Amino acid sequence: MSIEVKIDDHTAKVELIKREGNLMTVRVDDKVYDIDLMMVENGVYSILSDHISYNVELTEQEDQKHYNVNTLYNAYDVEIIDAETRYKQGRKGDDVDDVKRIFSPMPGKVVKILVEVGDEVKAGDTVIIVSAMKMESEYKVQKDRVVKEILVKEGDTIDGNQTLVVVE
Amino acid sequence: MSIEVKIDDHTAKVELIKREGNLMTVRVDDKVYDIDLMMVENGVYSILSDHISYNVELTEQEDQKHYNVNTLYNAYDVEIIDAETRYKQGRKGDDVDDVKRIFSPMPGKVVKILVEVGDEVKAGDTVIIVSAMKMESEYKVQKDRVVKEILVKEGDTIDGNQTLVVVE
Amino acid sequence: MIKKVLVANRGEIALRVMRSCREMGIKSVAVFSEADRSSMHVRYADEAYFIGPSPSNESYLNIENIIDVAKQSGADAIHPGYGFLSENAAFSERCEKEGITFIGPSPFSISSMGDKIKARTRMIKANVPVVPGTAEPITDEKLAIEKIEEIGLPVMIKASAGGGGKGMRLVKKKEDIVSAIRSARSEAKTAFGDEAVYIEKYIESPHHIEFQILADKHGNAVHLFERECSVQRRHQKVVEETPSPLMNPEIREEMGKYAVAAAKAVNYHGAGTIEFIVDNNLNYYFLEMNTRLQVEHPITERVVGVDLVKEQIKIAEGKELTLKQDELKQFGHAIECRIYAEDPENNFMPSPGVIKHITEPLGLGVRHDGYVYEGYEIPIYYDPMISKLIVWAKTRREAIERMKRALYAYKITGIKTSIPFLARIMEAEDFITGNYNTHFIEDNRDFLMQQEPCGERCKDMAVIAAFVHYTDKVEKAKGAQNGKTAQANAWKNFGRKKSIMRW
Amino acid sequence: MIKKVLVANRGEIALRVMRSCREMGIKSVAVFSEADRSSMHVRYADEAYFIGPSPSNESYLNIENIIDVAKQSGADAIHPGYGFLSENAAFSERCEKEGITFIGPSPFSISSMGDKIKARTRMIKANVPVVPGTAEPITDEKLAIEKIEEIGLPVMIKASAGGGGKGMRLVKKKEDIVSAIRSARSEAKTAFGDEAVYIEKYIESPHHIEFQILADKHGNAVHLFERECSVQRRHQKVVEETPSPLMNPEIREEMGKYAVAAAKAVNYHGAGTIEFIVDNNLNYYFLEMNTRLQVEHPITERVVGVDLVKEQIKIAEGKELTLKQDELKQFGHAIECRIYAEDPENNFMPSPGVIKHITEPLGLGVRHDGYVYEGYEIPIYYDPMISKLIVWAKTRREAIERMKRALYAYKITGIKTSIPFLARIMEAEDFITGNYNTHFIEDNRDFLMQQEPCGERCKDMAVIAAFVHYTDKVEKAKGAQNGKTAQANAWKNFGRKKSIMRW
Repeated sequence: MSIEVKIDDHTAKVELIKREGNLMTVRVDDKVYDIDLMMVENGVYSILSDHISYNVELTEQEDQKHYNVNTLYNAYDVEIIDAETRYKQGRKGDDVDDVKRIFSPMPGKVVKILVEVGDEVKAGDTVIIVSAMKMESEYKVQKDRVVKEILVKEGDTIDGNQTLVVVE
Repeated sequence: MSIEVKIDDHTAKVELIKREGNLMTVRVDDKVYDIDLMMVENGVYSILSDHISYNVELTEQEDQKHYNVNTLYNAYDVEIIDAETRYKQGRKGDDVDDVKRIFSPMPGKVVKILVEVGDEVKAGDTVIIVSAMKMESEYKVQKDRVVKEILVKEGDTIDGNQTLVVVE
Repeated sequence: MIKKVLVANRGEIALRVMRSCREMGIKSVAVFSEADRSSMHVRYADEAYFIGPSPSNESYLNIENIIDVAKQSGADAIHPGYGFLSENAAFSERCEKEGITFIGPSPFSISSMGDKIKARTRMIKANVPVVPGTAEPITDEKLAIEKIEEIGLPVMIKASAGGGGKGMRLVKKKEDIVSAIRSARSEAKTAFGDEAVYIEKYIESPHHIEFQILADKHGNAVHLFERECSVQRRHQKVVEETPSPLMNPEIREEMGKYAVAAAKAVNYHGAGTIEFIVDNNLNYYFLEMNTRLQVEHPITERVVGVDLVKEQIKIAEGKELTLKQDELKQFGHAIECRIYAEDPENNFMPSPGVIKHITEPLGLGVRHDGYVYEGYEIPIYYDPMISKLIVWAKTRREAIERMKRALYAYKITGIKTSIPFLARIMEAEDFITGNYNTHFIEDNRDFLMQQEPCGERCKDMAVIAAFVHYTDKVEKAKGAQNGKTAQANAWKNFGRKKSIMRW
Repeated sequence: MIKKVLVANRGEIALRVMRSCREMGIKSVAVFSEADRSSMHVRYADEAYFIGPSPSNESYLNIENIIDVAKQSGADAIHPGYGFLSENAAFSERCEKEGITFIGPSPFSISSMGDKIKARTRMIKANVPVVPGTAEPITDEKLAIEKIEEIGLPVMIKASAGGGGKGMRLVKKKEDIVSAIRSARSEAKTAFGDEAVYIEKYIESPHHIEFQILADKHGNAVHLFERECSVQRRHQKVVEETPSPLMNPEIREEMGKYAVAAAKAVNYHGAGTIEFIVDNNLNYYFLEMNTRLQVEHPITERVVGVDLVKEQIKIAEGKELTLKQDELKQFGHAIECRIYAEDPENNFMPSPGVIKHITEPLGLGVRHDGYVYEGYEIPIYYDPMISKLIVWAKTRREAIERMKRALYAYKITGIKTSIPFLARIMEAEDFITGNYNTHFIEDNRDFLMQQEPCGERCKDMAVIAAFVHYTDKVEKAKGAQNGKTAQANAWKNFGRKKSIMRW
């Protein structure tokens, strides 16, 4: 059984050929690795490949298919592409476009909301200002839009990636 | 609702009088404490009582009723006495007596078994020798006994508190 | 004798102060805001008191609440740490009035050094070299032009009331003088309601070098040598080291003497720092004085062998300094890296959140001053500094190697940190040769932002780890449904197995 | 130049060696037994190789397997750490034969110092003071009695082939001499098949003081001063410090010279330790030489400012020592505590198991050399040492206070540790005054075994924590059944809450 795993912009076909406890043979695209892989701490893997010692730390996203993966000095976004994901990708056109959803990538506090529901905003207009750790960030619309819904109010504490404002 | 909690040899009656999030009023025997209690790490509690800062670390036993509780320099064995425990205590006389069960309090390896099933052993005779971390410990019977069952063999790796030999 | 110290701060500096208190047998009292109930300083202290909502102006900056706690807890002294109320003359004065020992300088010293123009005037009087420029605010344009011709171009025009780069103009050519003065004045007026500006010589390749001083209440003062703080990003120090690779013994002695003179000029007592701006030719000028402990104080502690917080406490108790200038020596080399919760790849955006996993660097020559732990959520309200990593070695070269080794072993997941960026600094040619000034980060931007290549196999290992993690999870879920044990149980079971086949 | 080092060890010492390798740009190769796949040294190394089953004689003591890995990995040198193969002359010789640099002394040096009687003879030749006694094994009873009368009572009769206290007799009275010799000889015969015994003066209040030496392959050797190791339990060192509170500068210089002479007497190269037994009047006698790194080497590193592993590697590379005796100085005071997985309340039984939670001490003057992490299971096959905690301060008194502070902050749950016992040592009057010898632990048993009183309220807090933990769990289980949210959700949610009521 092979699964597609997306790392940055590349999608790799990954297949488990053999496994005996922590010893396994895995194919990634056309390369075959004999590895000794062990989860030594929660989300932390020690991998020996040709005796080279790798430490890989995973942080799982809520959907259990997206991971932040840290190697020594690099951080990757990794996504598991299973049937469900492929199905969703197939009908992506119907989904809410990311550009229509204003969010902050990090948790913080809403400092100011500059629009009201129904407002017409121009490309580049700031919609909302969020502060986190002494720094304020302005979030703008990329195209001319109409404000559809405002899901937070000034002073609210928000999570990273939480939708703040929906525009159309 | 009050619960009995046994710490070392003393059994205390503990009752939650009031609770609002991490702020609570708890009665222990006849003392009433207003405390601010929070689990800050898994099994680690920070407690403020009259503004004094306590750090208490719990390790849960498998039955979820026995805990090892560490305060600053002290370690306590704490047991929750609920209905089930009381019931068991009531009929303790019928249970297998501890003295009839030979076990090692710590994990290790069986070095030597000095008896066979059916052997009659005298009080003070060594039944089994277990090693852990460069140190060997001999386990003896306290009274004259007959070996009923031997549950391990030499070379076996054993867990702490695992029954090794049953005598009668 | 001080018996109980209220630490009016949070995070790593609160812990650092409490550690020294504990060693001295002094009880420590923590104060905490709503966001900080689970913070380590609350857990480490002997006592802890709630002082208000999360925003610092309602808690850590709330003088009334802090004084209340000091009285309620019976604390006989307050240590302000750095930031928050540490350079607030009113707070120092209030403590004095309430009969609580403020572990820091007098209100007079704080306010004398707080106003830049006043401080400059005092330094000139005390014969401490200052950046050539005007000592008084200038309102007359003609006078300003005369003054600039006297100082020589390039110059910097700065707002008297200023700060944060507002009302500041760099003038390189003669023909730009008038327009620069006018625009600086108008910007100053808008920003601060005060159009007064002053003029300073502009230093082309500036080094930021500061001297640590200690002064007691009996007129004794010593300096503990310099710290090189030129690795800065947006005027924020990123890496500090001592000794400065730029320094030589003669200049060090001169600057040290001026640093002591500067402190004495404001009747200073406590620990303080005299910041100098130094050019490539080792011309040095007084810049300002920080009337508190600095974030980078540990590198001095390591190289000189002094616990600065203990010295602060002993000075506050009225004891005489036991340190003698001629007995103080620098031994070896120390470097500090500030570890921030920020994303270097994303314009250094702060990255608060929950610490999922942390591995701290250990071993020879490594000091780690931190406060976070696994499961701790870094609040969004405060400074994103997670910890200070300090290394010492006999030579500068070895110290750099040791810092690289420590950064290699330092792992934090759940949030982004500046660790990879700091590791790059340790590999930058200009840093390694010690040939850098405050433009270092800007000048080396491309190199510093470049990623360490992970290599194809390393990247595949990331893919495989995610793959195995995911499939084990799916298997386990299936196994649970079917009542079968999942193959995924390799986790922690290996130790129990009798034998494991190996290639 | 060494490019890749195989570290033939595990645990904290393997990591400690690898850290120095990393700083020197040398690749490190780990070897691991079955029980150690998840050990930190495997994770920290650049490469890792499996070498056999868990028992050390099948893995870490298996010379063939280790040499195989060295060849396979292309390692050009092997560092043995301490314990295991570190004092095995055959291993040193084998490395030599295979063209692999052994980072340690020559087979000749190891075997010369390995045999106690041979070593003693050599020391007498080199004019190093040894405990008065017989240089040759004694088989003649009459000669023995003569010798004892010459040396003066009390004396110790020891088996020549001996060790572990077998064939050892203390003689205090003249009338016991004959019977003691006879029983020692008969016991020696039974235990070792060799009835030869020798006689040594018995030191009444013995101090164990050792000197660190470094010697290169060009005949240069220096000592790095002493370590006081008299805090012992069953001949195992528990706490070490430097400088020794017993020492004075004259004796230090004398002993240092003898330590260097001892090393030169066996053509020593590498790092080594000369152990002396010292009485209350500062009479000192050569005891033995450890031809390897010691567990307690970090206190010397801290006070002298030298990385001993790096020195070992440079010596092995054939470099000349750059350290000069007259440039070496002791600065400040360092103490090491060995943290063991053992239960002090239960006769120091080893306590292997899974580390549930760990908080490491941080801050000024603290060095921590460990290898365990949360979730790690300490195997049952090896030494139960978890880590070494080393503190430094300007004075001995401050170092003790700092060690107390560090032990206070060091928390490990899941297993029992020696931390509370070590904290008691730091509070023992005899230790604080520096007035102790190897009988210290025995003499202070009652004090050391006494528990720090937790107090009634503190005990009630333990009860309450267990109570809340249990009831929250029950509530949560009920909540899950009823589809209600349990009140237990205080965990981690506080940060999200808008306001929390407070008394």
